[in-house]
Amino acid sequence: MFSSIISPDFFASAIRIAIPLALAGLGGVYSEKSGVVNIGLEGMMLTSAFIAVAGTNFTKNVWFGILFAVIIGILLGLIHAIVSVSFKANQIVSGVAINLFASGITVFLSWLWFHETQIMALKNLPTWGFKVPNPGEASSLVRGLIVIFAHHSPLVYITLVIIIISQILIFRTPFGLRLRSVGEYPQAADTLGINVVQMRYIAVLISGGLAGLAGSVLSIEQAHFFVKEMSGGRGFIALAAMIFGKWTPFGTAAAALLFGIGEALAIRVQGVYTIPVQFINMIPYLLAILVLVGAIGRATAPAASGTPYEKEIS
Amino acid sequence: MNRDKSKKSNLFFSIIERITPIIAIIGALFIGSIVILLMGEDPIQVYKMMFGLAIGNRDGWGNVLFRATPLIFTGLAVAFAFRCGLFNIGGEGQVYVGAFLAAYIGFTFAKLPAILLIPITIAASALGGALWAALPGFLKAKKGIHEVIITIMMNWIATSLTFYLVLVYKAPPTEEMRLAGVPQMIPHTSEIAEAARLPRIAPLLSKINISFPSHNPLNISFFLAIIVAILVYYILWKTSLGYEIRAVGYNSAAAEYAGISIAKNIILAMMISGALAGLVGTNEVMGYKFRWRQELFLGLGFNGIAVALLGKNHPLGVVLAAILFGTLSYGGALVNIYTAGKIPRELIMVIQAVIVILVVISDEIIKRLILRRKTE
Amino acid sequence: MAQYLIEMKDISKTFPLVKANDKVNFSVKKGEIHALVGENGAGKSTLMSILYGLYQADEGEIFIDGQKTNIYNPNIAIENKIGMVHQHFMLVPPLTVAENVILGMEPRRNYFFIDLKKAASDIKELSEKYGFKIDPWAKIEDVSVGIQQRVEIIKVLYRGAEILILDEPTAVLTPQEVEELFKILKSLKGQGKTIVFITHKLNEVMALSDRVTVMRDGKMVGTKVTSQTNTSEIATLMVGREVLLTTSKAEQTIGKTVLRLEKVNAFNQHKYHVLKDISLTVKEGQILGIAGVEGNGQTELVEVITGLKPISGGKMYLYEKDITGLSPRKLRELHIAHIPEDRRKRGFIADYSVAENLVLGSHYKSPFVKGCFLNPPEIRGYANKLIKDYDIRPAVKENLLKSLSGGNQQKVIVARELEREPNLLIAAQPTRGLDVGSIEFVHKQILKERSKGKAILLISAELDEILSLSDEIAVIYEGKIVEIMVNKNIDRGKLGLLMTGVHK
Amino acid sequence: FAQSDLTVGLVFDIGGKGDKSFNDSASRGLGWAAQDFGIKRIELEPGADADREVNVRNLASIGYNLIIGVGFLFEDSIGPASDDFPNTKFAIVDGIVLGKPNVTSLSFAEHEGSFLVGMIAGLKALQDGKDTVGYVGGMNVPLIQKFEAGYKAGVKYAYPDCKILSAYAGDTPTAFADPVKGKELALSQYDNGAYVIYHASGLTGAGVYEAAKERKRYVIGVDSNQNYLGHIEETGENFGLTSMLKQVDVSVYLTIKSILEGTFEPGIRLFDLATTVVINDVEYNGVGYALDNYNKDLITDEMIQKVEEAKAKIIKGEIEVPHEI
Ligand SMILES: Nc1ncnc2c1ncn2[C@@H]1O[C@H](COP(=O)(O)OP(=O)(O)OP(=O)(O)O)[C@@H](O)[C@H]1O
Ligand SMILES: Nc1ncnc2c1ncn2[C@@H]1O[C@H](COP(=O)(O)OP(=O)(O)OP(=O)(O)O)[C@@H](O)[C@H]1O
Ligand SMILES: [Mg+2]
Ligand SMILES: [Mg+2]
Repeated sequence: MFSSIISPDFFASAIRIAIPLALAGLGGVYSEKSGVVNIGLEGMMLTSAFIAVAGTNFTKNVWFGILFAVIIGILLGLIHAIVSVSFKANQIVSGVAINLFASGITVFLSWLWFHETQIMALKNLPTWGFKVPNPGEASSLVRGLIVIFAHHSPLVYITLVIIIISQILIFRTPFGLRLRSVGEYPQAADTLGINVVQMRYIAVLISGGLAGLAGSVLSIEQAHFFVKEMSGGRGFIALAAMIFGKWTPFGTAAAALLFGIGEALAIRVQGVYTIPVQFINMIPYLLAILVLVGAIGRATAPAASGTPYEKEIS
Repeated sequence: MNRDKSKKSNLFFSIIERITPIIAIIGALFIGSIVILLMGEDPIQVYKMMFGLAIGNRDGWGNVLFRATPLIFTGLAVAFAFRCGLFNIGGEGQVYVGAFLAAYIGFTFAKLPAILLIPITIAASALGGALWAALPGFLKAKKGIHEVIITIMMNWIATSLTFYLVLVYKAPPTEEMRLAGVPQMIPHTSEIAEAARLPRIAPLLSKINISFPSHNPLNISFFLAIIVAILVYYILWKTSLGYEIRAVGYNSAAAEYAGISIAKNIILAMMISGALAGLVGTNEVMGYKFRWRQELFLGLGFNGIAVALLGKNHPLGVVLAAILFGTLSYGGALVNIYTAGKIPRELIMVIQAVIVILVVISDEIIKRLILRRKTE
Repeated sequence: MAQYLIEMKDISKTFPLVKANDKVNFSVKKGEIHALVGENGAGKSTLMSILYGLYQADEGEIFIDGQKTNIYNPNIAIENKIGMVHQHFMLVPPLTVAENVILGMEPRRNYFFIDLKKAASDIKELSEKYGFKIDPWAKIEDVSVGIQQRVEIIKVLYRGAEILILDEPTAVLTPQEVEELFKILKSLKGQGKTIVFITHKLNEVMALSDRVTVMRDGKMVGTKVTSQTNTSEIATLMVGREVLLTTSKAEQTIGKTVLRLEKVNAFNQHKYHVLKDISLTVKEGQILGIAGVEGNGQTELVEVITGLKPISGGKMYLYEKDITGLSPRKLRELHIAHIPEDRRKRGFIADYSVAENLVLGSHYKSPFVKGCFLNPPEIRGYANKLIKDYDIRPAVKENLLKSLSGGNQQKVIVARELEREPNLLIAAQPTRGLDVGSIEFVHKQILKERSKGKAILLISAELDEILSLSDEIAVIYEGKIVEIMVNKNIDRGKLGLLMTGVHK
Repeated sequence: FAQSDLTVGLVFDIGGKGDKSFNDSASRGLGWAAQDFGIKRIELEPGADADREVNVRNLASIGYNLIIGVGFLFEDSIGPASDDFPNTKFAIVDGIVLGKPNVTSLSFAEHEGSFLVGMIAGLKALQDGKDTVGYVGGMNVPLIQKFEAGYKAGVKYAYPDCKILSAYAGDTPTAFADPVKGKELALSQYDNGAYVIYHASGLTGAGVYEAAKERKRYVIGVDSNQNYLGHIEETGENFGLTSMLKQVDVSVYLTIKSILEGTFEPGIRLFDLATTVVINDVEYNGVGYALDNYNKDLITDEMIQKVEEAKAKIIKGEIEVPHEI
């Protein structure tokens, strides 16, 4: 019974579910590594999900839709940066405001432009990948791997590339070193001529862009629809994945995958066992708590995360 | 080190500082009016309609305060935890569980007299929230696991758990439904006993000859919320418990040094915060629909965050912010109706968000102005 | 060539609420070591931060080698070969030594990647040239303060600095480390580098500098050639009155044993054995000084005695009563007072008022509470009394603690702890970073307790402080007490050697 | 057409306009009435739960003659409001408000319609030699379980050995508006062998359609005719096998008409297979299944014949369709 649940499709499903979480979580990593908490990921995802569909429908081209989504994510990132970096407002407040704003503006614009609060995307992304060979031609292992890895839309592979690039960027390049120093000890970075404010702006804008991409994955790639509140808390789960992944791109992606596995499991276990479905729906969240309590233990955020940088305080 | 002690300009700026939210609200309404103008409507008309209907009459006031009540509870919950350095994002789940426990007690112990049942039910709603917040508090205190993740996870678990329970304790079909041969299709619990219900304001006012629309949902829970807000103020600033909780929030290392138990205070603060959120049950369950139904609570926990922040994590601020949000929410619904759907309610959400952003920005602007003035 | 390498003219800088620099004139000659002294908050760090481009002066001009230069950010300073070692180390703890050194001017490989190998070998080369022993791959959070100090200097040299500014570089070093630092500085001078050196220690001024500039209250009060002045003249210039530079200690009769530690062991969070079989006693009327290089277990020793850290073995007794494993609160109730070493971290709650901080730790006890409510009149009255008795300035009990100067913050802590009628006073680095006036005050208070017959455990990295106050001295090295001796005719050099692990 | 001065207010359920199913169906009925009778109409989407009551009451006090609440959540707002506004007529879709002279409760035999589409699913699987079909529900509430019960009975009736997979999208109203989840649920069922999936999940079903087109398997829509959603333009293929029609549109239209004609009746008005109505020359049942150009090549005459036979039996009471699982 269990082997029928844990099949190649299962892992493919887990990967799909993990993609938006990983992207948004990565956005969280950039932002927090620079010392800015971004709780507005949720709202950035939601707004971008809407813009992706709207843009696709206006331009009749999905790639433009995705581009607009990323741009909107970056713009919301800019707002977050202005409010919390330049104006040194509480970063959580700013994020909460962005979430509130997103809930309103998406429905508002949807109503204004389309007279509906949910809109269908007119175009969709292609699915790339090999055909599964006939049973005779390949071993079941090969077929399994193909199912897991080779049948996704371009965005899935783009995400994988982004994850790898991010890991390298943050831990192997001058930019990454500066980013981390700004998030750990901005005063120190400042004394070495690193522009703290500028680094934080860049990081928060990247964060917004990634959340925007995550939003477009939801609406354009996965749902083919924009529905109000469709981010459905994924921005927060992405934050959890980030903390879980100890603020590293690989860790965050792995944590996102774990959530993906949890949810894929919840989807597949339904109806198989006689457990009430409500308890099955708890699986991903219980899993997360258990893993946090058991294996991972104390994780430490970048030291300056959450605090505005002030050279001169009163 | 020439400290400027010009008292006069201090007073002027401290007044400005206090009223920044008002300036921000005006700014946000101004931005909103541009949007309304772009939509081809008259902003003055719209605002007149919104505030005129929302707070221009008793029914409006009642509705506004009714909507403010749960936000006061969840806002206080967030603010209280904040004072201990904790970010309780789990208000949503704590509301569900607290309200469910209240409903459960309310319909299970129907035989008890009101004088007993009402306090027990209120206590149950607080207890439910407190219990639900205890685990994140415990894990934070003992394991250092970030409370934000755990409270988020607990929200989803609460959603599923209460939903399972509501199907278990689903209301039976009414007599009429049974006669008509239709089953109960709605996932809500049975109604709580009469003795567990909080009185509405309308009949109370009519006893002293003040006319108040009888259908108005405002109930005693609002006053409970005000009392709780005052209580929170006293706990935080006038008791040694509050002194300790805030000390942990400001600087836990120093608190520990001074013999204050960090773990104890974190768990306690989380539980009190959860209890405050759970008290939403008094309004929605004990005073309004008399049963647990999930839709009643959607979004209250999250809006509490905005309310707390807007109210600067101070009980008085929370109450005022909640009333503001209540006004906008009720006024928005009315504008939607009276413009025949042309102005969507979501515009109001946008305005709410802009208010929050402007409040925090104007804080900083004012601060800079004051500093410039003081050092000149 | 201009007469001065650096000339700062009429520099003024106002911070919110404070005029930190008021028309300061300051000049440095090429190749000299120039000391800059002044009380806490006199504006020394601010002046140097302006030179380094961290802050912009509101008024005034800077000339480097006669050239008027606008240093609007540290990059300009670095371009002009100015480097600064800050009062609070500007090192990122989770990063490695190498990463910290190259931060901001990273060597690259393939345009995109950091060339850490090259960085490490450059650092090795530099540190060998100046006789440092530094592992480029070590993480900052794992190395001692002394090493961190050197990393800071390497950082500056790596950037090719010709002018080095050091802000209180000796505050956290052992005498040996200070000596080594001085050697390094002298050799740097020998290579033609110019050094500005901020300190509170006048003997260091005398030992090292060519000239000395004194600041008070944001103003420059004078520059002297070191060989033509003396410590008391400088001290008087700094404070505006005469100060006692030596503390006189009365004879004292020793009483009962107050604190006794018996083979105490402890581990830190990285499971590292930080306290090894510590045994010691402190008696009434006695000051036991713990001498040692920072990072050898002093912090943990204090945390263990105050209940902030659990022990893994051994026993602790107070008046022969077992106090092992008691909570911080219980121990405080047994009248153990504690002046913490890291006052910013543990000493106070910056966002609480002076009054609230004065009752911190007693806030739950009568008369400061009635039932579960605080008792504001009592707290206010108490605060007023302490502010007066301990001369806390400004004398406004409602002020937030964070608005006080470092010296006054320390006074609040001292007042709070001494007023608790301690049986045992643990004073950890009680005068770190304080100016001479404040040091004098704190030392007087500690001696007053001693003459009242209290037991005092003094932990200090300042050998002079230990030597001038203690009755007995215990030397701690790598978590072990290596020697306990009576403070009579102790040879400084020998003590220093013991502190660095060299036996007898 | 006749110009009438009747004013009708319609307040949507969670999900709102554009859900391509339930709410859109109600809106469509209002649209027909506007066209045919020239009534004045307003459509509102409530936000917070308390907005339902506010909307209903305010529309009544402004003077709207008929107020329609879409969804069972209106039970406790329409109930009390109807007492305070005795001259206003109210209609509630899916909810039951009894004992009020001015409230009509529009109720549907979803299980019967689901039975028929269940049969179509079973017959299709049987015809193509497959052994599994699936069901995706929205929020796991008794009302939606009713769809599942009828569907399962229908599948078993047509194809007793068929395996039936079943899953729900969640426990909150968002379960009706989570196409991402819907798609994953459907993919998992298709990958586990489901040949046809019936969804009763509002917008979540949009994801089921996505999955169907991706896996090239069949899907059955709900409430409105959703067959077109299964059409792939590029290839011309259709995977929308059929849709279970729940004629909320018809019920709304008829309620308005009854007021105009003075035949408004309080109490429960049940729309089931036996209900037949003709509106603008088109005949409708209370519930049913959709046949159109999109699916005419997918369903054989033989299948239709079997389904119609069963339909007749249900109407006669020879087949009892369960409404609980
Ligand atoms: N970043 C800042 N923002 C606001 N005020 C500051 C800042 N830095 C210093 N000050 C103020 O400027 C004054 C001078 O401070 P500065 O740090 O230059 O003193 P200092 O002479 O270095 O003192 P210390 O001996 O304690 O190091 C102080 O009163 C302090 O309150
Ligand atoms: N950023 C700042 N804003 C306001 N006041 C500051 C700031 N930095 C320092 N000060 C104040 O400047 C004065 C001197 O502080 P400084 O940072 O030089 O160290 P300190 O207080 O002497 O502590 P230390 O023991 O670490 O030397 C103190 O009054 C301190 O409170
Ligand atoms: Mg200084
Ligand atoms: Mg200092």
